[in-house]
Amino acid sequence: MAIATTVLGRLIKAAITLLAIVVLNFLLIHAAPGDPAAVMAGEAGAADEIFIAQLRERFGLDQPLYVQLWNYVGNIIQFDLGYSYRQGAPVFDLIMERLPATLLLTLTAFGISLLFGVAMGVAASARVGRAGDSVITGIALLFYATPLYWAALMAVLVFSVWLGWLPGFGYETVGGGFTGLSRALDILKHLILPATTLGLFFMAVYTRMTRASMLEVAQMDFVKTARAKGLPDRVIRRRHILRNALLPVVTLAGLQAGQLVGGAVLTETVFAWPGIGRLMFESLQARDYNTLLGVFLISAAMVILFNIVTDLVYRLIDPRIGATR
Amino acid sequence: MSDTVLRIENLTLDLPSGADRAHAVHDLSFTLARGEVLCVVGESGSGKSMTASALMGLLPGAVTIGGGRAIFGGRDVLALPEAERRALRGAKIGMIFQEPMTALNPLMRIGDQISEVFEAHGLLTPTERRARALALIEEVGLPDPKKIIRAYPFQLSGGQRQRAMIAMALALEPEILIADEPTTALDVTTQAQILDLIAEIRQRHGMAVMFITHDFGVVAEIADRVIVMRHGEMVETGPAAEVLAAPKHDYTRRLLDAIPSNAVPRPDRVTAAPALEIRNLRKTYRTGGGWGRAAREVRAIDDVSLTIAKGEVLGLVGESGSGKSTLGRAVVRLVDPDSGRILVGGEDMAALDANALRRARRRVQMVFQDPYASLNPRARILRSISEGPVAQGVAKRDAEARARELLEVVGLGADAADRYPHEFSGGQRQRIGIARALAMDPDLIIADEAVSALDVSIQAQVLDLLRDLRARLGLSLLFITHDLRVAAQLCDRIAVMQKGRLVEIGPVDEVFLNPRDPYTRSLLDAVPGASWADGGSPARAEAI
Amino acid sequence: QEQGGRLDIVVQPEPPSLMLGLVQNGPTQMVAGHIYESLLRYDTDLQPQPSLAKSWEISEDGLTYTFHLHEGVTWHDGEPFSAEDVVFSADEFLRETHSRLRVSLNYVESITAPDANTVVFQLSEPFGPFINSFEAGTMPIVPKHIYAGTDYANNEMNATPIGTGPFKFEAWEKGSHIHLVKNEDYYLDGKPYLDEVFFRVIPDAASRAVAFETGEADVLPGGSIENWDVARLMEDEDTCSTGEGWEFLAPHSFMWMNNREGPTSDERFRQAVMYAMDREFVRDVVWNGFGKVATGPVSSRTNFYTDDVTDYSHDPDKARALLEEMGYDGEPVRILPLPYGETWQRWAEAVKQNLQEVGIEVEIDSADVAGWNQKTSEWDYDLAFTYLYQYGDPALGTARNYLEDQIEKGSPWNNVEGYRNPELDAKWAEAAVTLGKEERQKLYTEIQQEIVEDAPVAWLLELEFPTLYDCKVQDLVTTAIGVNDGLRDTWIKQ
Amino acid sequence: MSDFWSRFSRNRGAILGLVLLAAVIIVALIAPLIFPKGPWQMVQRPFLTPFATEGLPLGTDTLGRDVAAGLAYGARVSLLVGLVSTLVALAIGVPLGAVAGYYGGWVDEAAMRFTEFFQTIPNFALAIVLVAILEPTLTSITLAIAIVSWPPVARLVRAEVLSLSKREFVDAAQLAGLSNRRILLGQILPNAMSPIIVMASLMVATAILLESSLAFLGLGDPNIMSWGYMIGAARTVIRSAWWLSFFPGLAIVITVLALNLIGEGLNDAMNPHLNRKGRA
Ligand SMILES: Nc1ncnc2c1ncn2[C@@H]1O[C@H](COP(=O)(O)OP(=O)(O)OP(=O)(O)O)[C@@H](O)[C@H]1O
Ligand SMILES: Nc1ncnc2c1ncn2[C@@H]1O[C@H](COP(=O)(O)OP(=O)(O)OP(=O)(O)O)[C@@H](O)[C@H]1O
Ligand SMILES: [Mg+2]
Ligand SMILES: [Mg+2]
Ligand code: NI
Repeated sequence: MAIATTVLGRLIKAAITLLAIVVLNFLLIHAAPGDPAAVMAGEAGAADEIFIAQLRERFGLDQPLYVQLWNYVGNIIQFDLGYSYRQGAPVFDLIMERLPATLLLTLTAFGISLLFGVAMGVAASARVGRAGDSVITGIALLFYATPLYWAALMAVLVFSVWLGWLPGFGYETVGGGFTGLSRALDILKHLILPATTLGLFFMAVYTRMTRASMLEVAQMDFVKTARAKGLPDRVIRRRHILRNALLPVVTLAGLQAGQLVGGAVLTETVFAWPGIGRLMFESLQARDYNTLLGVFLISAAMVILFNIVTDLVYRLIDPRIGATR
Repeated sequence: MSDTVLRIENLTLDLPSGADRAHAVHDLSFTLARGEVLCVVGESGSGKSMTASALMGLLPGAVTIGGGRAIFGGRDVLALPEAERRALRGAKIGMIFQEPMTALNPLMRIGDQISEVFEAHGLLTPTERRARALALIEEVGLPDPKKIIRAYPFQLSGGQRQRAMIAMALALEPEILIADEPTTALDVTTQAQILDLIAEIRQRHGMAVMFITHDFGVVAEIADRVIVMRHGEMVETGPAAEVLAAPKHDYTRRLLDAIPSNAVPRPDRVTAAPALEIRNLRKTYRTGGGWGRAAREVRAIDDVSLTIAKGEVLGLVGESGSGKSTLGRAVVRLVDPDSGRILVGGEDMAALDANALRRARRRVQMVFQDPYASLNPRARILRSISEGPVAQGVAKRDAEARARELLEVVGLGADAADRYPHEFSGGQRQRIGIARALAMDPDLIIADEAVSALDVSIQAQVLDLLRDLRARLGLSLLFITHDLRVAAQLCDRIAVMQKGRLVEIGPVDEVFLNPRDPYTRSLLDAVPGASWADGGSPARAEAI
Repeated sequence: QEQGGRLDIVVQPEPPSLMLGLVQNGPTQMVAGHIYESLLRYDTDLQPQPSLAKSWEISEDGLTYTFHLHEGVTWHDGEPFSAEDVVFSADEFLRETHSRLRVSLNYVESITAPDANTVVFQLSEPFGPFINSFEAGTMPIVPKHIYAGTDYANNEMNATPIGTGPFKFEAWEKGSHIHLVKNEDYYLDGKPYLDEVFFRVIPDAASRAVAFETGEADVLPGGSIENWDVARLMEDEDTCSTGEGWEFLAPHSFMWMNNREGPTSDERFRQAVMYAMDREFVRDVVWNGFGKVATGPVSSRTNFYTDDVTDYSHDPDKARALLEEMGYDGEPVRILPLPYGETWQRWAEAVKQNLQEVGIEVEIDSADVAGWNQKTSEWDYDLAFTYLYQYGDPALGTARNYLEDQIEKGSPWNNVEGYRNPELDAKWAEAAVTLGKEERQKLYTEIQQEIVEDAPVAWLLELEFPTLYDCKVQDLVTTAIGVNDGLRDTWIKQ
Repeated sequence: MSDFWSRFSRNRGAILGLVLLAAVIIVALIAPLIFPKGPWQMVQRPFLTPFATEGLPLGTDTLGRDVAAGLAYGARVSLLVGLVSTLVALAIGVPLGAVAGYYGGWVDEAAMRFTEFFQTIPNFALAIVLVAILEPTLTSITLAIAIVSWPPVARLVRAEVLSLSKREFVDAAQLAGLSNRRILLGQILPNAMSPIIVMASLMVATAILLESSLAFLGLGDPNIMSWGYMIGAARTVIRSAWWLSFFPGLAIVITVLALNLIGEGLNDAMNPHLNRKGRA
């Protein structure tokens, strides 16, 4: 009950935030030089004023900005993301076509990074001050400091070109005609490189955070209590320290999972992954306003969604949250 | 002794280089007999906790065993390999810690935390563990065991948590129970209940108890034998009655002298004009409100009226959460009351605007409970003290000169002004806090638990200082405390609060000797060691 | 020729739409050029070849063009194709949507279909390059039964284009690939040979090279990878390459120089820029040896080219002397590179270095495609890189950049530099409607000589975009627009 | 202060970080002395391999420019962007967080909504859009990075101020009649400095990475030689000239690593109660 009302409250706040985002982004994007008509005229390799005027009219760009904004917001309120005149399709369809690929990539990367990150953090904290700790911390720092796109290029070079183990780009074998399980396997094969590269950075973040958090919790009084009970270190670490140490990691992870959904532009570009990060970048360059705004809106909605999910997860882990004391 | 369970021989614990001294504990030897309660007393930092940790094998990494043996069951527990030590922990030696708020895992149910003890030693099946946990919860007197077993620590009060801790320590009926200040953080009534519980359990299970405390009242209540420690060394040991009645060592004597005696002086009735008048004050806290959740309401002050005369010391007592601090903070408007009036020297504090309030503030100052937290760690003492007067318009040079003067007054020496808070001890810091309050030249000082955090010996110094200042400067004082003995020492009148209401107010002797309200009586009954102080104190005429 | 097989071609960037009648940018042409057809195709010497029209006649006076269409042609949805479709496309649809074609259509008085298989274009004046207007990107024939009387831009069928071409649209996974399949009912027996074609969308140039290396893609059309990779990939013996297929477009690169204001308004400054640039170095280093130093406004691959013009070979001293003469005061100029990848960026950097060597202060401006369009079409630049397609005839591709009546704020594909030379304008006009080949050549030679002297823009290179492909692919490039309409004849050696 | 240094210098990683960073800073400072011709000058044939040519230790790039010169000048840009964007982010985040945490109530609510708002937009995407709108110049890139990196600062400062303002020394200052502004500036913020400094050191690192990512996407300032630019420009030749992307990549790794090590060192030194056991 309490959870339901909190979620409802969050949703209402979220709606307001989203609306504000729509307006801000609308103004931002229209402040950029050039417009979709100019881009399309440019691409056509030839254009005259009739052509450009036609395009502007078709896109509704001939109207004053506030009218355009008013119309757009009006549409958004009715859950209509508008139409991409450039791509000749409703924005919602365009995004939905891409969203699954993005979710697959980012959630896998996120899962990998969280899993390995926490595991490495725990392992490092258990060996604190010894060689094992230094090795793990060193690796994490290196992952953290390596530019993502550089790692991506290297990964393609090594695993795809030199070793030929994994496909270097794309979402699945084009025209492979796979169905069912073999299709899933095929996608999985394509997923490995991009998901791992994308995950490296976050893995480093989680490793370091888990390690620090584990060490901090290990100093707490209740850990002493647990040791006084005669529990083995292993159990203490897992049951008492880890669970408490996970709380800040979960908070951060929730924030990042949401961010990831809208933000894997670099990975999607290098690996030719058909996700919405790329759609965003391409729409920006083409000044495909509606699509760009749509992507922003959807990814902001994802961020909010993930924040809510994080809160729920947090409640599961920490009984103190949401209880009336 | 024939049934000795534990024998410590020449235990030395080394501190890392750079610590304030070389050894946490030096050349300590003592024995613990079956069924006996051994109290270990001493000032903060004297090595009490380290001794206990060494026995449990839970020393912090920086502290190492420098030598000595601890014979338990024929073996030296200090030399055992980790696995065997672990087998002892919980099973043969149980331990309770000081801080009930943090000593339990906040994310685990109480029942699981108790069952875990059996699991750690590979005993019983899960269902049996649960049944035993339930029985233990019942045994330590927790209400509604079925509910408690499923509760999380945050749903329990401090006393209840401490009981849960005891249940854990008792689970495997250890031969030795080590209790490291298990009642220090609790209020008097709860403290008394826990002490009773430990005594009762000791009798029922016949275990040996090593009880660490710095409170001689507690010692008098439960100890069979006493060890007095100082700077890591044992300075005196013997049967409790003997040590309390006829301390041999100088240090012990000083510790005992520092304890406020229960003698209640008959104060001069003060009749001067009121320095502070509180009329029908109310304050209700509402928290957790918002989307769909019912707000929780706490009536922290419920229709309280009282006055303090010029030059009078009014003690405000009551158990934890009764609203004492809220009242004190409302007077200085750190808390905004819901209704009622606060008149300081006849001026209504609540009616002032921000600027007028800033000016009026100098008339009422506060000395805070925690000497560490109440000083800005990044500011020199001089700045901390002179900042207020400067803000009130005093010339900087004058304010600083006065600050140095005041440091002399509180017995610190003017050169303290140029140092940082972390370079002082707790007691010294508390004096600085008093100097800061005095610097504003107030009519009234509110001292909220101003001595609670201090060691008994330092506590005595600060109380002396306050008494002295009142005599010299004619200050009025609202003295908030939960320690009735301290209150008895200093105050002219006593006000007793319960659940936000003022249940009794009157001259200190009347309230203590003839409490009218049943709540006041129960508070007085709960004071540990009351009977000992009653019999042993030289000033027994007016004792409670 | 062998039947069957599949071909994977890289396309970049992803086309916004495949409806060739509405969108004519490069990627759209490359994909949709196999779905839609026009009346003619052009061989690599720019000679017209049959396509939907199996034969044609031009009247002596150059005013009447009669096309005889193939019989038995059907649209991909099964509807029969007829001359009515051609009339509808050229006279109604494209007049409204195709700005480049409008230039040619201005000379057309009427378009009629005397019978189902004949179309007649009646011109008002003889327009020399008119015969070059029947390529798929210039005059795509669209189905009348789908578009007549509808709002063309919002027609639902735009998403599933219907043409008469050798391949049919099958599927489009946005962000991944476009899938075309063989048109079994194609009107030429046995063609096409391929079963299916995948156009692969790979946004990063390095990844595109990798795709080719790993065999994911069989064809890298010109310009889809950076030049450095071209040389590297060509070392492989299974990799074939061709520079052909660009004759019709003949991309011709130059820098617009703002003739209206600033130092660039001075002819001597512009000539100094020409002398200052080391175009051979750029060709060899930045373009890896591909391309040819441009001598003037007309590409050597285009009709009516002449090299008998002022020679602007690299000569910093001459440049310095010219600057001295004009009294250049060191006012900085901005260079706007073309936002089409690293090559262009490097090129701008190299030019910047060249200009700095002769004492010109330079700053590189930056903009993405939209920003570039905005800046050039609003004339907010000093020097701006660009390249224009020549479409086989100076009247179609070249003239628009130099005519005074082509000065038009708002579009990047006209006289952006603001060059005004009324005398020449008259010559351009005359040359366009002159009938004889020699007469035209004479006029165009004069035009070229004079313009090169004025240096209204800084000509750079005749770009060459070699197309790389797996050697098993045969007959990939057979026409003057190469991969854009050539797959009809392509087959794979098994 | 002295104990801070002794704690900091006991951390070997932190010292290593300090040394590395100092090296990078020195190179950045003296770049014009070692390479007076600047990074853009085409000095030799393109694609000279490293360690092969006299005077060109790291070889030449696609246009025959000295890679070593590029690295040295790139250090200036990377450090500048990192530093300035962090300062700007602090200038936005610290006051906002401080005011929100100290005054609470609707001020807090409004400030946090505002912060949340910026956190809801995926930040790399926002940075891209901002740079595209403002057009890539050193200023716009720095600004865009600052704009996407301040929200965590605001949150951190708010949390710190919130907990510090519950401390009794703040009550004491209030009783002394100090104005809110003076309490906030003179009492609370100085005590919140250490976590802010630690965070700032990590932000500089992140900003350097962000700048290079933007440059990789072609959103760099074309007049300025930066490491990100070098990698972006060299990625197309990564196969034939690995060193062109390797050295700037390494430079980024080293700098970010150094900043991180320093950040961790600061963290340890400023939070003594978090000191690792076994290291003391
Ligand atoms: N983790 C630690 N690392 C280093 N020194 C420590 C540590 N814990 C305690 N000490 C030192 O060991 C000595 C003994 O401390 P101990 O905790 O035993 O005192 P105590 O008598 O229990 O005091 P209190 O009454 O304040 O609990 C002190 O000098 C203290 O500073
Ligand atoms: N800021 C606050 N918000 C909500 N409730 C509060 C707040 N401060 C105090 N309370 C509640 O008000 C009641 C009175 O608290 P107060 O601090 O005045 O008690 P106290 O008598 O000083 O106790 P102690 O002896 O433990 O210091 C308690 O129930 C407490 O939980
Ligand atoms: Mg202790
Ligand atoms: Mg209190
Ligand atoms: Ni210091």
